[in-house]
Amino acid sequence: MAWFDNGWGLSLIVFLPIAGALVILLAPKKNLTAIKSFGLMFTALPVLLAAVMIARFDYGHASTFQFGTNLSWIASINARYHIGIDGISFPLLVLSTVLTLLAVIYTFNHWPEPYNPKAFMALILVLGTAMNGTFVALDLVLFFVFFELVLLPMYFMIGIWGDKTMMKVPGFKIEAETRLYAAIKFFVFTLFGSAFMLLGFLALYYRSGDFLASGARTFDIPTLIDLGSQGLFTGTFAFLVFGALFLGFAVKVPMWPLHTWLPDAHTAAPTVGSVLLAGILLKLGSYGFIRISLPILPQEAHRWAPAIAILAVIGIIYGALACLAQTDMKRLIAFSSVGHMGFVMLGISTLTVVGINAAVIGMVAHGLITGLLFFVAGSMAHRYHTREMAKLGGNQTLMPKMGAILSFTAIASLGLPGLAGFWGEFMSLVGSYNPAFGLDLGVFRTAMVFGAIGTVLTAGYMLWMLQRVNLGVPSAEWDSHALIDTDVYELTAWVPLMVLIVAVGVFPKLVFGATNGAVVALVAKAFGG
Amino acid sequence: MGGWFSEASNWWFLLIAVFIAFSALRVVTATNVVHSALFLVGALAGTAGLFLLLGAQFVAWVLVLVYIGAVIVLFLFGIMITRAPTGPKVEVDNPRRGFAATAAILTFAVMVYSSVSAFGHMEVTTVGTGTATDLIGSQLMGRFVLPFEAVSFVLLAALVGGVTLARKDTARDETDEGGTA
Amino acid sequence: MSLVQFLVLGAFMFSLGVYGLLVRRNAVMVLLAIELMLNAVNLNLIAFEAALRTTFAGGQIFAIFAITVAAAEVGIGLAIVLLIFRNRRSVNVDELDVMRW
Amino acid sequence: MVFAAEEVMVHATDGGWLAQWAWLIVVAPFVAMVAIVFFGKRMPRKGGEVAVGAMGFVFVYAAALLILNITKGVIYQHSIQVAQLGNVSVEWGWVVDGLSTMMYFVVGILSFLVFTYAIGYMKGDVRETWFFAAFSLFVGSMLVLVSAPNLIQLIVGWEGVGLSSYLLIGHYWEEKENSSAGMKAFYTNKIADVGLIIGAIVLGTAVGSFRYSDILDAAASNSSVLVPVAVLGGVLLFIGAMGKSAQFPFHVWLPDAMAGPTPVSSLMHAATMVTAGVYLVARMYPLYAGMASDMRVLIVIIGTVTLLIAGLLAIVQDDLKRVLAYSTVSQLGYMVAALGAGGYTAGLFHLWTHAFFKGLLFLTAGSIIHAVHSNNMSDMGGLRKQMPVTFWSFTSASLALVAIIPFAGFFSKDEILATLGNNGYTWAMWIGILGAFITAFYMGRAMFLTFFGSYKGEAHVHESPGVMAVPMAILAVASLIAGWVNIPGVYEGFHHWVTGRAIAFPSFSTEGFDVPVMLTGLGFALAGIIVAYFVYFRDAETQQARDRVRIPVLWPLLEHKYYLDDLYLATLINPIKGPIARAVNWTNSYIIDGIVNGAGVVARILARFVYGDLDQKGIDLAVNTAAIVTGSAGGQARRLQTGKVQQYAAMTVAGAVLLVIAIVIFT
Amino acid sequence: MIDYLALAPEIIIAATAVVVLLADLWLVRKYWTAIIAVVGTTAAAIPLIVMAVSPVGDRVLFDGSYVVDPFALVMKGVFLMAGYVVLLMSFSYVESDRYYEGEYYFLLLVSILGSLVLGSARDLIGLFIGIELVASPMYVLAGFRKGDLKSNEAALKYYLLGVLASALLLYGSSFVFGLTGALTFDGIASAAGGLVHEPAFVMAVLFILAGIGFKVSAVPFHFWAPDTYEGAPTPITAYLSVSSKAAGFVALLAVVYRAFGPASATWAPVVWVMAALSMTIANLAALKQDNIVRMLAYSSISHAGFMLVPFVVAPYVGVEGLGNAVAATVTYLVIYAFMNLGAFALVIAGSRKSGSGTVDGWAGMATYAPGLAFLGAVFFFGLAGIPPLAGWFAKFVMFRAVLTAGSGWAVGLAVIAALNSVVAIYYYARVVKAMWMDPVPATVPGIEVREAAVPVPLALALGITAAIVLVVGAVPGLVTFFSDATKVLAGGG
Repeated sequence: MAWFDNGWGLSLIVFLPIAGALVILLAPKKNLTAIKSFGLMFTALPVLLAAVMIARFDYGHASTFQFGTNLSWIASINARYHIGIDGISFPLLVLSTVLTLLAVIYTFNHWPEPYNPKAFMALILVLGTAMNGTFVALDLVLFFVFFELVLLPMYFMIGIWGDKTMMKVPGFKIEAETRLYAAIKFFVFTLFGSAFMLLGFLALYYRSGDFLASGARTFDIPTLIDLGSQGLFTGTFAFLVFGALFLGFAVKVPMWPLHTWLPDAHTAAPTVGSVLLAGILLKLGSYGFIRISLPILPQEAHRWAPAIAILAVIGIIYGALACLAQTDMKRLIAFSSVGHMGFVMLGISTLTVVGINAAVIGMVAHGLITGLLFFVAGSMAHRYHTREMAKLGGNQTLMPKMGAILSFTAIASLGLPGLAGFWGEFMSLVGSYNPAFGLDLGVFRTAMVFGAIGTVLTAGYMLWMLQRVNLGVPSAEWDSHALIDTDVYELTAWVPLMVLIVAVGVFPKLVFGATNGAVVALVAKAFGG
Repeated sequence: MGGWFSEASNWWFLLIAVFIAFSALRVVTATNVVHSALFLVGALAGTAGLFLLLGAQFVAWVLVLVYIGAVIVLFLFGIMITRAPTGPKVEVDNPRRGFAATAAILTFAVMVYSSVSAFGHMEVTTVGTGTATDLIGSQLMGRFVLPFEAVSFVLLAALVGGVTLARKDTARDETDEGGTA
Repeated sequence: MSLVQFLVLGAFMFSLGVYGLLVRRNAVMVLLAIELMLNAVNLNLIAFEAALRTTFAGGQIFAIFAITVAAAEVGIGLAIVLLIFRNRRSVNVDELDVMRW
Repeated sequence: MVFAAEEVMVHATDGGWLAQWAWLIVVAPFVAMVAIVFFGKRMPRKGGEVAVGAMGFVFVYAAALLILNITKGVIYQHSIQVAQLGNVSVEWGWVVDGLSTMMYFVVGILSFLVFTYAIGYMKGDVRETWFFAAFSLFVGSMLVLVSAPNLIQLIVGWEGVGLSSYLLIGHYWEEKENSSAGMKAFYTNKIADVGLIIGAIVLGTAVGSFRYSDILDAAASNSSVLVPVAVLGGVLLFIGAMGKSAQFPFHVWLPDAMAGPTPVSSLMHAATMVTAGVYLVARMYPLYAGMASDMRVLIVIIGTVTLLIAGLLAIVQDDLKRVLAYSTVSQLGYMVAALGAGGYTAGLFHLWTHAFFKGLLFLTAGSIIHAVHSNNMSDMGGLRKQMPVTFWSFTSASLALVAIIPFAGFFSKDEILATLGNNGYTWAMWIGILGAFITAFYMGRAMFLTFFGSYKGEAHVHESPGVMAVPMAILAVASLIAGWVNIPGVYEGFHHWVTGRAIAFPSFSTEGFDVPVMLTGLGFALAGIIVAYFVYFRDAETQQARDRVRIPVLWPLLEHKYYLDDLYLATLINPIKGPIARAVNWTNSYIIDGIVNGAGVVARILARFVYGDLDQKGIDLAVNTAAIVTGSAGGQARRLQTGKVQQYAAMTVAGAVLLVIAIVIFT
Repeated sequence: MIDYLALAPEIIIAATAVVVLLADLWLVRKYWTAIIAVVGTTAAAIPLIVMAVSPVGDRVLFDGSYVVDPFALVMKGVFLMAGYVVLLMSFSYVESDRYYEGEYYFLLLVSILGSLVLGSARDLIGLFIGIELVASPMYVLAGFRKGDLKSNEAALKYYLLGVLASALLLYGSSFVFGLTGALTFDGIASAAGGLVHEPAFVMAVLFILAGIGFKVSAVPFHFWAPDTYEGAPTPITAYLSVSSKAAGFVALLAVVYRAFGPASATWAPVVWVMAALSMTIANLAALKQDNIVRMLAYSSISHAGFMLVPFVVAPYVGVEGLGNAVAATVTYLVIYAFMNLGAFALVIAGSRKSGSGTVDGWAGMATYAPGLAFLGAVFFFGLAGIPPLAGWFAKFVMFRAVLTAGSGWAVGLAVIAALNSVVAIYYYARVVKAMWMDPVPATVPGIEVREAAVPVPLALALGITAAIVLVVGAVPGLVTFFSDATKVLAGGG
């Protein structure tokens, strides 16, 4: 299995999907079976490979990058094809492979309008490559490319298959189709952030030259981490660089107040789009913080941490309140992401082992739970042809299975102990109770209290949503409709998620087992334990 | 300054310069196209004179031949063909005269200022020590042969292009004619 | 003779050329103004040559090229003017604003 | 393989296989739940039988554990590490010691009986299967809570019971009120849980471990790390306890919780779940007894206030279940007050007895409601003939609640009063005694209005089927004898059961009979009944004279004391059941409830502001405005392109020249 | 003795031009002229390759006034490929309308010849002649749609401003000559150091920059571009926006780095201003365009701005930095060239099918021409610089080069560039959005037009450019391999 451990395994996981996309583009437009089977094949294989990795991963040395390789890519700028996974990126990689597969399965009988399986499937696969790639990239340029590669497919997904209803664009006279507004908004926001992120990367690249013995500049993340952990990047330079990276990642997370693209994008996107958007794409930002910002610029991370914590908490409360104001089920779920990612960022901002572990498991949990929520919301909208909670209600009676799954997920989403969502929230609170040495206790403990209050509000809107959607007596207008309960594709896509939610909740070591070692090393290296 | 007038050549220069300046001014102010064309001839001729004064006989004659011999004729043809209107000044100039003047004066100021600051001290050597034409010839055929050949292509292109554009198309272009004017 | 006097004269011609280029309505007149500008350059070149006397007579050579090219340009210019006149029955540069913004 | 859970045997004072396999009783209900979810629909009893089976197992095993504890005494604690974050360790495990065995037994026996009862009660219900699944989920969570060796697992169970309570209160979610009641319960608890969670974090972080054993060790050994946060942590945990145990002002959710099916009210909102708070305080007792002792007075105050207010509220309710609900709150107040006063045993003892008789009271109430199809006492009356079993069970339970010797309640309540008195909370003792009177009064009222006088309802009344009657009968007996396990001077077993704990703490020997207190308490209780008799029984009597002879004992006495009647009415009853009670009720529904509901409304309004104004009109608008500005700037930019070639030329020349000037000047 | 191999490409192209002209007189089948032109262009590439692999280093001719170094080789290669693609695009376009095919290809070849000359010219005369050679055929070709008023107007505007630019260039050159007494760049460079603060020198340099700035259409010398692009035949527009712009940049690179290298303090600030203005103004103006060609015109102006960005580091960095700057501009130029050619080829194809050249006219093209719609995404998002399309790397090296200099000015310009690259998304995405997400308008022609196959040469042009855009995006090394060679221009290794 040497070939497997020396980069081929990872490379396959990353590039199989996009290869599949090409194959599908060649496949005849009419031949639905071919498209389906190719899609399935090229997303299932990565999952299998990931499974092999779960078996072969050296958990004892979770902090070292494994299954990696380091080849020349763009010689003239010393950008290399350097990939590898450690305990932090590993769970996220697995999550992204799995979610992509499930998304493909779900699509099989949920082709969004306009009907064009070929293009849609291809886009999902391209997304798969982009997401997997971001998690394995160990070179800033490589990371940047994958990070940006996400944009196009998502732009088209939202723009072509998105929500066709008209909406009043705040500030403009005109009305626009939601999908178009959301698509370009998502695009421009992310690009705005990543443009500055790129400047930050380049700044690091140049500064690295001053410190490396060879004098050769590098985009290599591990090398930069070594430099950073020696405290070499300092002063205004480092401050600005961190700011640039912050812009790039914070938009993606998204952190308040850069979040406004999120509700529109999530709401407008087709179901699968929302699932992947919420499930994986948001994680790219927070992952960037953990993988790049923190270890490379520890002092700056320390300087910025309180600000991040405050923004995170604002996000938690703010997102929850915004949810309470929603009448659109999907939009409510979308806004809930703001809050949940707020907990993730709160965990990161503590710069502690507990906090960062919490952030990672928070990401995984949010990926599973919110992904599932969007699945269910999508299927319901698919059946009811509306997402207005006022119109719904009594879903539990009309579609018991669907209702039960929705309830389960919503309850998981409000962070019920024993389910995946709890650990991220609880542990990030634990982390923020005693943050890294030297951080202002006042700020972080206040943050903890507000975060805890946030959990109450979360419970508030989630149960409220259940009451409005699931409970009560169904309105008469549905009598005429023949509402079929969950079909086999949906269950195939959802049951694994539910199982994982419970599994991670009951046995969090599934994630912590991998992350802890890496996080401990990271914190020890960057912040001296 | 006194010394300046002591040189005979300066008087020649003054004479020609005034003539050039006047005709140049008329070129851009005359209301009649033909007039301004003829004034251009004057300006060019004056310039040729200065060339002689500066001992560039070859170039001087080139100027005379090429311009007064060819270009101006071309111009006059052009003027005739286009029957360009002649009449009160308002017709001839566009209303942006003020702005144009400012731009021109600015340009002039900049040029003069920099010329003086850079070459205030320099003298030009005059006739007698003129450049031998054979030097020019050898240079053109030697070091500058490539531009020389290239220019021939410029001229060829200009010729072909000019003909293509200017020539009145055959019947197949009726629509073009129809679609305009 | 000092070099400056020629340069000033050249500058004067050039500026007049600029003025003409900017204000003349009649395309042909605009071309005339341009000739004026190019001519000014020639004067400069010859004057510099006279001041420097380079071994390769750079100024004069350059002037010759300038003249030749200028001639070619005029040819093209007039052809375009002719074309426009044929299509519009007018050579008023000012009216040519079909395309803007 | 890293995913293998590492076992951490904290310390095991014997226990043998019985203790080592005790985790089975925690898992059994969950297994049952899963089984019911998947196969329940296809079973004859819709999964009920599975649930009952599981509960039977739990009961038997718990009983075995209890016996083990009684006979040999067991202190066993087993933890399994399921996650390691730096120095924070997350563990699942189970504790088998005095306190937990007692709780296991209470949960076990009541679950078994109530489930059996529910088989009959829920027969033909809209969602029988769903009901039993959720109900099993509750028992499981409750056992997780009770068996927890650390605060994290406690929180897990804690929220778990909260969830199942939400699900079951909202069981009939077709009506919005019911689902709202469920949400209200969940929110109220969730808010209190903020305290619990933060408290857990505070203590756990200070000690460096979330295990009770470590925290309590630190508390007992006065460790310096714990000192600074002990009181804070104690208060925070207690806030959590207040929520779950419906202490003032968090009690508001419990009465609404009666929207759920009666077995739910019986098992969760009377016998077990609501006592979780009490259990928590008892579990953390060494902390409260030692370092955090400064705050115990607070606990006492909360407890007494609660018992008084809730008691008064119980008087004016017409809904039988609400009477019982408020009574539950009031009784929980007794327990809390007792614990606060240092009556570790007393509090737990009352928990124990209360579980039986209050559970039974709800079962009987259920059986009545089942028969009458109404919760309101105004629709009942004179049921004792048609429903003898119910009647006698109710009587037995009521007497226990009212604390009439020799019924169970008498011993526990008396011990509480004694404890309060002997530990210097005399004022609290008197409130307790007053509470005893109130208790007696409203129970009497309930009794008379329900079983005496004439039947006022429409539905055809019938005794409940055996499957319901038998559990009631069993519990009726229990309500009588449950108190005998801790008779001062006679047999003080209970005290020894529950004090068998891993951590040594200042143990309070059970209080001996404090005769005056006992008599006073008893007296007030009787007084309460008598007053109730005069007020309500006579009301009934005026309509049905023959009812009078049914109480020959009291009859002449009452007849002679008749002239006191107006006096009672004027001086005692009317004020109490009139202004005061109504005032309290008003305060409750308009101030405290108002705050709770108000909070919701405020949140809603705030939300609308945040979303509508801040998010949409604020941030989004800002962003889009930027876009608009850019766009219009574009509009301006292209105005440069006038289409006039000479203007282009002019700008070109000007550009060049101006640049020259600029550079010449600036460099 | 003249090294004819060094001049072979120019000679071949020149010969081809003449042959085309003659062939036009005799041949009846006019398209043969096109084929001859294509063959000639291809043939001209052979000596380039020979020289590239030959051990002989730089070939210096005519006392250093004409140099064939790696820079020249690479740029000539680019010119030939660009010209090749333009020829392919012209094929069907010229056929479709009534054109003087022979003259058309002749003039095009002459212009290509001019760009080849520019690639090697290292003295002022060569520079001037080269520029004129590139430009004067274009004056004619811009007006080649003789019946079309727009075309006439385009020609005149281009001509007048072009001549003005030449005049400025000449005037500046004359002063440079007067100040340094030299015509070759190296000769000028040796004297330039001492002249940095000489007003006359400043004027001369800036007039030359203005003259060249016109060719690269950088603000404020860009005004001709939108109108001419819109009016001229589309293949010519493509040529103007790519080859002629590239020629301008080659001239600019050679002049500022070779001739005025020591005087970077003089021109760097000017370039800073030009870059900032070009990016910003052009981007803003592009937001409001409905005509796709006109939008592309503004886009090409803003790209010129991006390409100018690396120049500003010159005063702050050493040879390596300069080399990076050159390489960055060249890299950008090459990638931009193919993206833009592709875009224009797409415009030709798209306009045929949709019968419209406006954004709204292209709405819903994905429904009847998915292939074109896909290419549209490739080219327009490529121009926007979104990975994985080649454009990202162009932007990337640009940022990389400008950040070499730690100076605040450079960083400031980088930030401006970053913001502009975000603004640019709006108008690029607008076209793609129209093609993919909007309903088909009523104006589209009938099925037979819509579904008509794209002519083979055009398809070939589209294929080549698209392939390059996609591959280079994934493997940028393909470009850097060449662009790194051009560092020599900065005097570096």
